[in-house]
Amino acid sequence: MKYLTFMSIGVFALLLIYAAYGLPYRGDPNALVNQEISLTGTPVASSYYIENAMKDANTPNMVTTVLGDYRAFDTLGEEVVIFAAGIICFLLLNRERKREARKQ
Amino acid sequence: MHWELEIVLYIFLVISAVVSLHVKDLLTAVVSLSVFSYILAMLFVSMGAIDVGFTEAVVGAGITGVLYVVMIFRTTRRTND
Amino acid sequence: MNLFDFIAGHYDYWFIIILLAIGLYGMTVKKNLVKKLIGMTIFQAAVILFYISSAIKADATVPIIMENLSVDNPANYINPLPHALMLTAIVVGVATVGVAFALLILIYKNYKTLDENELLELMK
Amino acid sequence: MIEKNLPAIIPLLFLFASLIIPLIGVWKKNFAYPIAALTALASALLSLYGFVFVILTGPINYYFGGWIPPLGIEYVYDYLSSFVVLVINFVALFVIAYSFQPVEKELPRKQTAYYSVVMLLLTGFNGMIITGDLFNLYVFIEISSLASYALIGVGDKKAPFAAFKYLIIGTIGASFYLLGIGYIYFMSGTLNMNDLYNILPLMSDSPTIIVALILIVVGLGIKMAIFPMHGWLPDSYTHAPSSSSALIAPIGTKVGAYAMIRLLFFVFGLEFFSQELAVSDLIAIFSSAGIIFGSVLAIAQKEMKRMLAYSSVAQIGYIGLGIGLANPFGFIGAVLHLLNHALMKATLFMVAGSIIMKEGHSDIFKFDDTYRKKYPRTMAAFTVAALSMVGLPPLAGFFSKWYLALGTIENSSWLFLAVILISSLLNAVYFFRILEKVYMKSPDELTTKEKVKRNEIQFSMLMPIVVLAIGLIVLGILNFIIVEHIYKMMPEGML
Amino acid sequence: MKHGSSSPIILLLSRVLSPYIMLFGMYVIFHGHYSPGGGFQGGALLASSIILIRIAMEEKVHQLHFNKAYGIPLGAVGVLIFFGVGFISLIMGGYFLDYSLLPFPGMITAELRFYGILLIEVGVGLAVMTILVAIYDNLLEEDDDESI
Repeated sequence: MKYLTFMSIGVFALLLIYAAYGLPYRGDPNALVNQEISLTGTPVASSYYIENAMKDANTPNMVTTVLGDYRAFDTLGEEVVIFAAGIICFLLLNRERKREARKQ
Repeated sequence: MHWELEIVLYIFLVISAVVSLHVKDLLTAVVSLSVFSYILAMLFVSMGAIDVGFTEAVVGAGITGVLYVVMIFRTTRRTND
Repeated sequence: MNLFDFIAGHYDYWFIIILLAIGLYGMTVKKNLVKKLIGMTIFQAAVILFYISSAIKADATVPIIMENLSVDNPANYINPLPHALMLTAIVVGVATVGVAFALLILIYKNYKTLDENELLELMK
Repeated sequence: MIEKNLPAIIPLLFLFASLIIPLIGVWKKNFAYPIAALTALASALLSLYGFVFVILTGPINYYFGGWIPPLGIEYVYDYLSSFVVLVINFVALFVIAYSFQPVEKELPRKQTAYYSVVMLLLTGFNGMIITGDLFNLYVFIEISSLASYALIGVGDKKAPFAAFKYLIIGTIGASFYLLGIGYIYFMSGTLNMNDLYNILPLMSDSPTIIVALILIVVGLGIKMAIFPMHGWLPDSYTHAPSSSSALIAPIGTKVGAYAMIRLLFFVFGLEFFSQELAVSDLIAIFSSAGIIFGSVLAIAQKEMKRMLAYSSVAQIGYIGLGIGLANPFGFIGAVLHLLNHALMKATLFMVAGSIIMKEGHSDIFKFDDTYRKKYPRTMAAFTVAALSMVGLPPLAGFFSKWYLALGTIENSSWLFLAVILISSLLNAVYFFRILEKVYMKSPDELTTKEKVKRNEIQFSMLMPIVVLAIGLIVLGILNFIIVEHIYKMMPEGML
Repeated sequence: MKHGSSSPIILLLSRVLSPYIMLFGMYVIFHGHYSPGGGFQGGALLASSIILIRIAMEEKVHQLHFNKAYGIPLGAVGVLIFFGVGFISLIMGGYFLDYSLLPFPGMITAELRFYGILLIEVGVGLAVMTILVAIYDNLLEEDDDESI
């Protein structure tokens, strides 16, 4: 069983090494992510963000603009995740025993 | 960019990850994990992701470390592997 | 394809694979539940590192607009989208770890141990 | 205005309820259940309205923040997603209606947090179904997963460990998925599903995309519990409180299956995953192995909830088989089984929960013929669901298996046909042993001679069970209407 | 940790440090448009200042600082601020979270977006601060079953 686990980790690593053959080199400015239009002619999001973040939201920090405006719904999801963590800890660990003890 | 610096940081990152998985005391493991997070934050900053580095430093090395310690305080620091 | 260029061109990617393998090893092979959690943290950190290291652009600067660098040429600034995505991923990681802590405390309260083998023994 | 905003309103309604419940819970503890039930009712009605609206006028696309798709996040409310939303929300409505008394009994003084987490779970599921953006799908996967870890973890003494195992495995799955979309993003530069559907065929020979496909299939396969990745499922469903296992078992894996269908058919495209790569064959082989494995292990169980959990592994295999066949009949079978299995499993788990609540156990060997006197209606509903599970013709479960069988014949893969037939037999074995204990004794040899008092469960618990059982019969008879609509849901170029 | 530390140096130092961390957290939230930072980082800093007091002081003292009964409800309020900003623009006839339709008078679209982002950052900061403190509190929740 243990060897099976090690083998699957090895297969996973080999798979990722195989994936490297298609990846663009580190910092390659000609990669598709860094172009202005994609292969089918739609705009590439990141270049649009760099060019228009200041015009659209008056904010120099592009990450804030992406986080707060272009992809704000992801940020709402992130908020919900952290809220979920809080209420889950409350659900799992809180016993609400103190009030009962006071009543007795 | 600063590839010499980054390679040193990467090597320390791997070492701290191995150490935190290998030590027999959970409290030491948590401290080593905080070191891991802090080196990770430095790597992020050297790669130009200042926001992510900031977050990782505050959350990974700060809050998560405290929560780990609280959890070990409530349970046990003994481990067999 | 030149092998040296291939290895040097992806040099941080190899470290990320090592970290992913270490994390996976911690999650699957280690028997202590806290060690599993540490492995999970390392695995998630490695995924985040993959995004950030793939986002960099040669000769570009941090994604905060400076006055003497024009925004009309996107090659001047690093791609901000993966940074925003990874902020979300870090938060998700913290939330997962918080929930895991709550579960660990419950497990310890019920069985007084955090070792997987001992737990399986006790549950029979 | 409500039509335009429909895709956003359905998940946000649940989110709003989950925020309001703890706020009101500060001074009124009893309001949690009414708010949750009203929200479930409202969103079920909204999704019914949305389904009819989509059928009449066509798909709705929703752009968050007003940004056009490759820039912002897009929600897609088309034939397939509106159908799955309808199924999920109606099953959730019935389970929430059922869960008032079990929650009060099993989790006293925790209702406020419990219903808030339930609402978060449904937020996550609805978001996962409607979203049209890969990273947004990840965020909603995490919301729903966190909520389901918690709902499992509040169960009996062994539940936290089961939930922790699920947390580790589920996080591996979600991280694999995140890694996969990372590869896709850095190859193509976009995260939008429609955009990727056009771009990916242009780069389908890249090794990176192939690895990304494998990682995504493994990641979502863990969420969906396809055979080798099913390890978390039996323990979690067994030890969870009965109301949450009745909620998670029918819905959770189905949403994972839906996400798999959405990504394979509508992002990677049919040719890529079924012809250029053998991924579809692999999925089919593993799924059919899972069908046999789950059914055999279900026979070996003696506790009803655990048996149902292993039967879930088998039934997920049917959906996976339908995806792996990658032909129109397989697609119909998968979508139809998604509907049928959600209904059947909800009924069966609710029956199991009721028996646990009344008798204090769910050990199959302790079942006897007094049950048919004590709970006549519950056992009748159980019989209908079990027969549907086995696949008796007028009931709903038959038709999904029928279309799957047609799909295997079309691909002329006789092995899979044999698997479907054998598994029906195995299903019959493990359900008939309960039915035999309850029904198959003549009045002379009853174990208890004295009159057993009728002790039916309360109306609020009985009503959802009976309605779902009737629904199984109605769906079986009217299934041709649904199949006609499923033809509309198929990706272009499939027929 | 429940009973706090008895060393006066730790008490004094944590009481001195905590307000400055809090101030820095506020700065990070409100200056996130111009420098690295934003709601999440600032909220985490605020939470760490409160947790610092929680670690150093006794329970009676740190409950005066931030009562743990408020943790979850205030977190819900924080998410509701975010949700409400999105919902206002939905009511105004646009898409959810479309800040250009926020009803602030006399502003051009870019300014509206600027203030919309600021509003949601405040919501994020509030939610993250309270929820992280609530997680800390709940992890330390003593179990009365064993002591009786």
